[in-house]
Amino acid sequence: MKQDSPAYRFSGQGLTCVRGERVVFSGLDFELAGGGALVLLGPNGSGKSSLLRLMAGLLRPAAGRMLWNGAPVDEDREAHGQRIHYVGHHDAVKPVLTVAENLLFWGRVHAFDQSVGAERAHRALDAFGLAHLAGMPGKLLSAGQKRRLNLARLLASPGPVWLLDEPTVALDRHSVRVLEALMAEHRAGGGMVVISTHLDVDLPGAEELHMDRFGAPARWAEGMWA
Amino acid sequence: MKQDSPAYRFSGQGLTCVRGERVVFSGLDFELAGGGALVLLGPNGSGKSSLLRLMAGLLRPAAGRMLWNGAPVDEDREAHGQRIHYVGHHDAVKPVLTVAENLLFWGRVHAFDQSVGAERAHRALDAFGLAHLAGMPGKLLSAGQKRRLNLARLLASPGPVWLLDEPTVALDRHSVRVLEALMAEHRAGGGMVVISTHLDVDLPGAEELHMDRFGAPARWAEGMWA
Amino acid sequence: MADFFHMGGYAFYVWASYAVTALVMVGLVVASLRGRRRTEAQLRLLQEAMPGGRRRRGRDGNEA
Amino acid sequence: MKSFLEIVHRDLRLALRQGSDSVMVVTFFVLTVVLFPFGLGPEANLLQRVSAGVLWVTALLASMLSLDRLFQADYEDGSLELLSLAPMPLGVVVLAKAAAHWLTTGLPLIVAAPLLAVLLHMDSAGFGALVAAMLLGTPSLSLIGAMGAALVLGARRGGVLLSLLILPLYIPVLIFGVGAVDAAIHGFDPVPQLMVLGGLLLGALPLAPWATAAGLRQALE
Amino acid sequence: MKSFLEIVHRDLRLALRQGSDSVMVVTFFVLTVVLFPFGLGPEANLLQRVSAGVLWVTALLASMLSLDRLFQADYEDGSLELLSLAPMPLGVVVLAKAAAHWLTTGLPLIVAAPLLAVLLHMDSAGFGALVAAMLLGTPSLSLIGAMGAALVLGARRGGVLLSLLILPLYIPVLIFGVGAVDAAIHGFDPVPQLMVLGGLLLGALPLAPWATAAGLRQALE
Amino acid sequence: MHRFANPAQFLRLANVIQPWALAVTVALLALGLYFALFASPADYQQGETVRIMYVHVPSAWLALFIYTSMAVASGMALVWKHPLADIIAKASSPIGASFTFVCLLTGALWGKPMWGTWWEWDARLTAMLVLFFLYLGHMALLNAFDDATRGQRAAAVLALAGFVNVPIIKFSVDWWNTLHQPASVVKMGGPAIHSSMLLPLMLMAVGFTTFFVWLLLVRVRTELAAAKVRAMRMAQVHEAARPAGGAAEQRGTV
Ligand code: HEM
Ligand SMILES: Nc1ncnc2c1ncn2[C@@H]1O[C@H](COP(=O)(O)OP(=O)(O)OP(=O)(O)O)[C@@H](O)[C@H]1O
Ligand SMILES: Nc1ncnc2c1ncn2[C@@H]1O[C@H](COP(=O)(O)OP(=O)(O)OP(=O)(O)O)[C@@H](O)[C@H]1O
Ligand SMILES: [Mg+2]
Ligand SMILES: [Mg+2]
Repeated sequence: MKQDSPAYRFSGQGLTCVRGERVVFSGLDFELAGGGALVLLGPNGSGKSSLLRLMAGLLRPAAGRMLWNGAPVDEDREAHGQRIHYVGHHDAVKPVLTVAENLLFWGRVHAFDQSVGAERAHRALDAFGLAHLAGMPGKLLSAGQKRRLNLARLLASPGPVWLLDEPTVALDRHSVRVLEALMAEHRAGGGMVVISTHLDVDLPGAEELHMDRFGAPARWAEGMWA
Repeated sequence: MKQDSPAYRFSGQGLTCVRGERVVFSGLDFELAGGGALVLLGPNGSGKSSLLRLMAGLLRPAAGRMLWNGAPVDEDREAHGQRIHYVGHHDAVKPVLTVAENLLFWGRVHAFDQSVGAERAHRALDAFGLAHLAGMPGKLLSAGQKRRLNLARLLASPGPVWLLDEPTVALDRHSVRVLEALMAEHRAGGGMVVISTHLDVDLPGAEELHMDRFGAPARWAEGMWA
Repeated sequence: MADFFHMGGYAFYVWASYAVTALVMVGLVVASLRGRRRTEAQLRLLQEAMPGGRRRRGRDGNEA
Repeated sequence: MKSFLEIVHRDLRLALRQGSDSVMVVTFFVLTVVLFPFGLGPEANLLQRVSAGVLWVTALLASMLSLDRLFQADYEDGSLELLSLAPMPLGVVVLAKAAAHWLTTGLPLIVAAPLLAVLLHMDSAGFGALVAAMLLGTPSLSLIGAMGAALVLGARRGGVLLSLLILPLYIPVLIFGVGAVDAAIHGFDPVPQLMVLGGLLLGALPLAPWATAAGLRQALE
Repeated sequence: MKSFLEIVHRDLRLALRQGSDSVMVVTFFVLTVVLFPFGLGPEANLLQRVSAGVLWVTALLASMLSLDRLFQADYEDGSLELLSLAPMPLGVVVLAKAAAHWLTTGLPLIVAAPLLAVLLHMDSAGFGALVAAMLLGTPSLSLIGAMGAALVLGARRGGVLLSLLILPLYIPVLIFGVGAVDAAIHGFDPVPQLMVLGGLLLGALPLAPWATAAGLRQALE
Repeated sequence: MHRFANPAQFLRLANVIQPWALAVTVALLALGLYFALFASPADYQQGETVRIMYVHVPSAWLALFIYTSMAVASGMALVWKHPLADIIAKASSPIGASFTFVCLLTGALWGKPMWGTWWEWDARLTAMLVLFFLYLGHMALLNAFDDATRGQRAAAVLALAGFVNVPIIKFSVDWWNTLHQPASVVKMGGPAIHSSMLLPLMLMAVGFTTFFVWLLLVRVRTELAAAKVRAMRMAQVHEAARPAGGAAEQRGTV
């Protein structure tokens, strides 16, 4: 899990997010360096998921900009795609592909210029206690197993930024602990982690971002014309 | 939230559930009186959701029976439908209907012989902090807001039995507390609550049902021919 | 003999009918037997992997 | 009854708000019918002979196009579960949804049909029979289609599978629908064929909701 | 390029594992063609004249039906999000998915078409032109259909009626497809029509993936 | 009712029937082919093509018979939730589809010399084509779901709904006036066909039926094994669902 260049910097300045004619948050700044972690907190609808999608590049900011090592992120979306790992609410597990096939596909697509060996994928499965299910079709997995398979993508191909939207949903306590250990290891290797959660997740030294500070709850009609 | 007749009894005897081709649990009994609560506990796949669906009448038991005040439940499915409120994994929120329209529809369908006023629905929205979103289309809600809208159905029309399948998923802490208070009030009024969860939910005096005790993991082949 | 194969000028139609029928029937047999062999091989593999599975096998009378 | 209207009302509102479905169905209908003269050449005589058949086949296909989503959206977002738990027979829910489907797709087709008949140079003697036959026939299509839609609920390639299942069952409606129009055009009495269409509808009205409800129950298990 | 093949490979594998996708589309094709003799009556002469039109309309319908869910499964299970974040242009993803779709449905349709032509008593002079026209035309249908599928996905988020704009785009393919076959049947040279079909394909090849990608971005916002 | 629900009991019965069915099939088909091709006369109208009848008609009958038994099995599966009935229906439909296909193809091969056309949109022919689609739809529906039982239920409803087609095929020649031959064997007042033709026809028909029985038993056996494979896989996943931390960990989740 060692990152070759630990001197990453990922930051956003004055970010505003508008969804469905409504300003979700505005004037939000963040700053992350290699090894750093950010925990997004806030009540429902405060924009945690929105910020993560913004960081991933699935949404575009209505105002403000995001920089990677000082260069605007949207200049080269493909390079950004390769840097990040996004784990959203959906598990992207194909019911008819086996566990190993599911993982290998995402590994290959994500790291297209490097060869993702079956061996690396196997280690990723092993980390989440799925190795012995490698040949099982995805449809037979339980909710928690699917979630673990989705998280195994993080290890199957390298990517310095992990964007995790409520990753602990459906996980039992043991798996939560495994995830915590992996995040620590990732950060020790120079990676960074952004995570949203309603629960207690152990992330030593993580910065907290309270989303409700940037909210504009009353402005949903006017927001559009701001 | 006052129930007119607090002398309800809801019980199940020797329930067996078969899903797919597998016995999920067998020989399960439960007994609930007005004001009571039952917490379903157990690992992933132990059959918590299945038992709730059985209680709701979405699944039929392969063996055993359920009684309401001594009379078999499946004799009058419509009456049973009116007694229960089932909250499952899906939120049943239509993206193009507004929050108020979504709620009113379910209120009217559920309590078809009583008129569910807009006023009662409004109070239900208010209880979950959604009143200011009443005119917003469902597609703009965040995960937690949808879940709260789904829970608001509980208050929009009366029904003594609440069947809640992991209702706290996606809720922020404040909303969890609101839900706890509402459950207490419902029970005080003579209602009953059955809830499945992986988390700590505060339900004073609730009975616990450990689903893994009724599992039949080794009985795979015979189960089908039982 | 040649007469027999000639079928009064309708050789193609008659023999094609019998050929089609034979082909389909043989195809069915082959497909069914292969399917059975494959499934039973899978079952054996699984039963070997699963302790306790073997014990049950005899009672279900699976082998025949 | 109140719940029935409530569901019809909701489904109509959904259809209107998200648009597309009925507009798409009618567009498809118009487009295909307009296309035929290209395929056949513009001879009025030939067009006239195929007009009843073309109109009916196209109407069949058009109503089928919109069917595969009949229960799908409600199934996926959990509404169907709740509807099946509502204090009314599931058959009533089915009937309400089929009624809404017919109002948003069958009815517009019927309105469009006489216009298209003119385009195909259909003898005006057939217009009355055409509208009457469609009025009696398209509700059956919606009902039979609902049954198919319930069967394929949750299947992997719902759309195509659905058509595979219901097209064979549509054939009687097609035969008698075309028969009624052709009879009227050739100066015969179309009433016997219309009676058969009505009979089919009367048969489908209790049977299809029952079978559909059974299919939905299986899907929700 | 490697990722392109990777996606095509995955989609083919999905199609094969989920079983009989292509079989189903072909069956639908056959079934719909079978409907026409019911509607038009069994006269060989009449069937022969409509055969080219019927085959094309049906092929269009078969491809439309199977396309409308092209991105749906990936959208619902979150795969589409991840694919759009993959380090390659979204247009390439679209092209790969359209290619896989064509291989599993368009190609079998082309194989089945001559058989159905026999059922409809088409003049054998038209067979060559039919296959050639379908080879050039069905990829355009897949590309245009992919665009429609993307717009339908995005429509949930607003611009509903956009999906309607797609239907008329099919018309040129249909007109020239039918034209080529008819020309060959009547002893004319079908090459000009085939050239137009080729031109349409060349036009769709860069434009459709671009528009589709835009639609998908919209859907994912 | 549930006596044969136990697979052990069913398999014991199958073990007895299966070798006999195979032996009878081989004998009848050999004898039937001899009579059909050598020891029966050509028809005075149809000439040698009448020999097509000995495969065409048995496969048509078998196709109808299989669909009927499939519908019966489906009804039992729906009413009594009898798992064996589901399996029988599932094992039948590919066989039925194959024989429908044979009937269609041999019919076409007979039609070309007799009617001068491979295909005609005649009521019986079309209804037979619809039967073929019903078989295909049944097979497709069975395999269209991730959950096997869900597919079986849906397919059972379809099999029952599609049964209306069987009487249509049988009586289409009487209800509509068609090109196709009316019934000459199975009809009121006894068969109107010469015994020299009736004998090979009957030999082949019975032979086809025993062939079906034998094949059905093979396929049912396969399906039983497949159900067990699925169950064991499921059990394996279920076992694996408990994390490495052990059971104590799980209970702590509360
Ligand atoms: C594709 C074309 C054809 C199809 C789908 C077809 C279908 C059938 C079916 C379903 C039956 C069984 C009906 C029953 O059990 O009552 C049947 C019987 C029969 N067919 Fe055909 N047929 C075709 C062509 C022909 C042709 C061309 C001939 C001869 C000229 C023919 C001669 C017969 C005869 C003699 C019987 C036996 C009738 C009886 O004894 O009940 N068929 N066919
Ligand atoms: N697809 C969408 N289109 C338009 N607006 C949306 C969309 N999804 C969410 N919103 C709006 O954006 C706001 C922020 O939503 P978001 O999902 O980011 O919240 P969240 O902090 O993740 O909440 P939760 O804790 O419930 O997951 C919400 O108020 C919601 O109304
Ligand atoms: N639709 C279904 N069809 C067939 N089997 C199912 C279905 N849903 C669940 N099962 C099986 O039934 C068993 C019990 O599932 P259930 O959803 O009741 O578990 P649960 O206790 O709610 O688990 P979780 O904590 O993951 O929600 C599981 O082993 C699962 O494999
Ligand atoms: Mg969120
Ligand atoms: Mg559950």
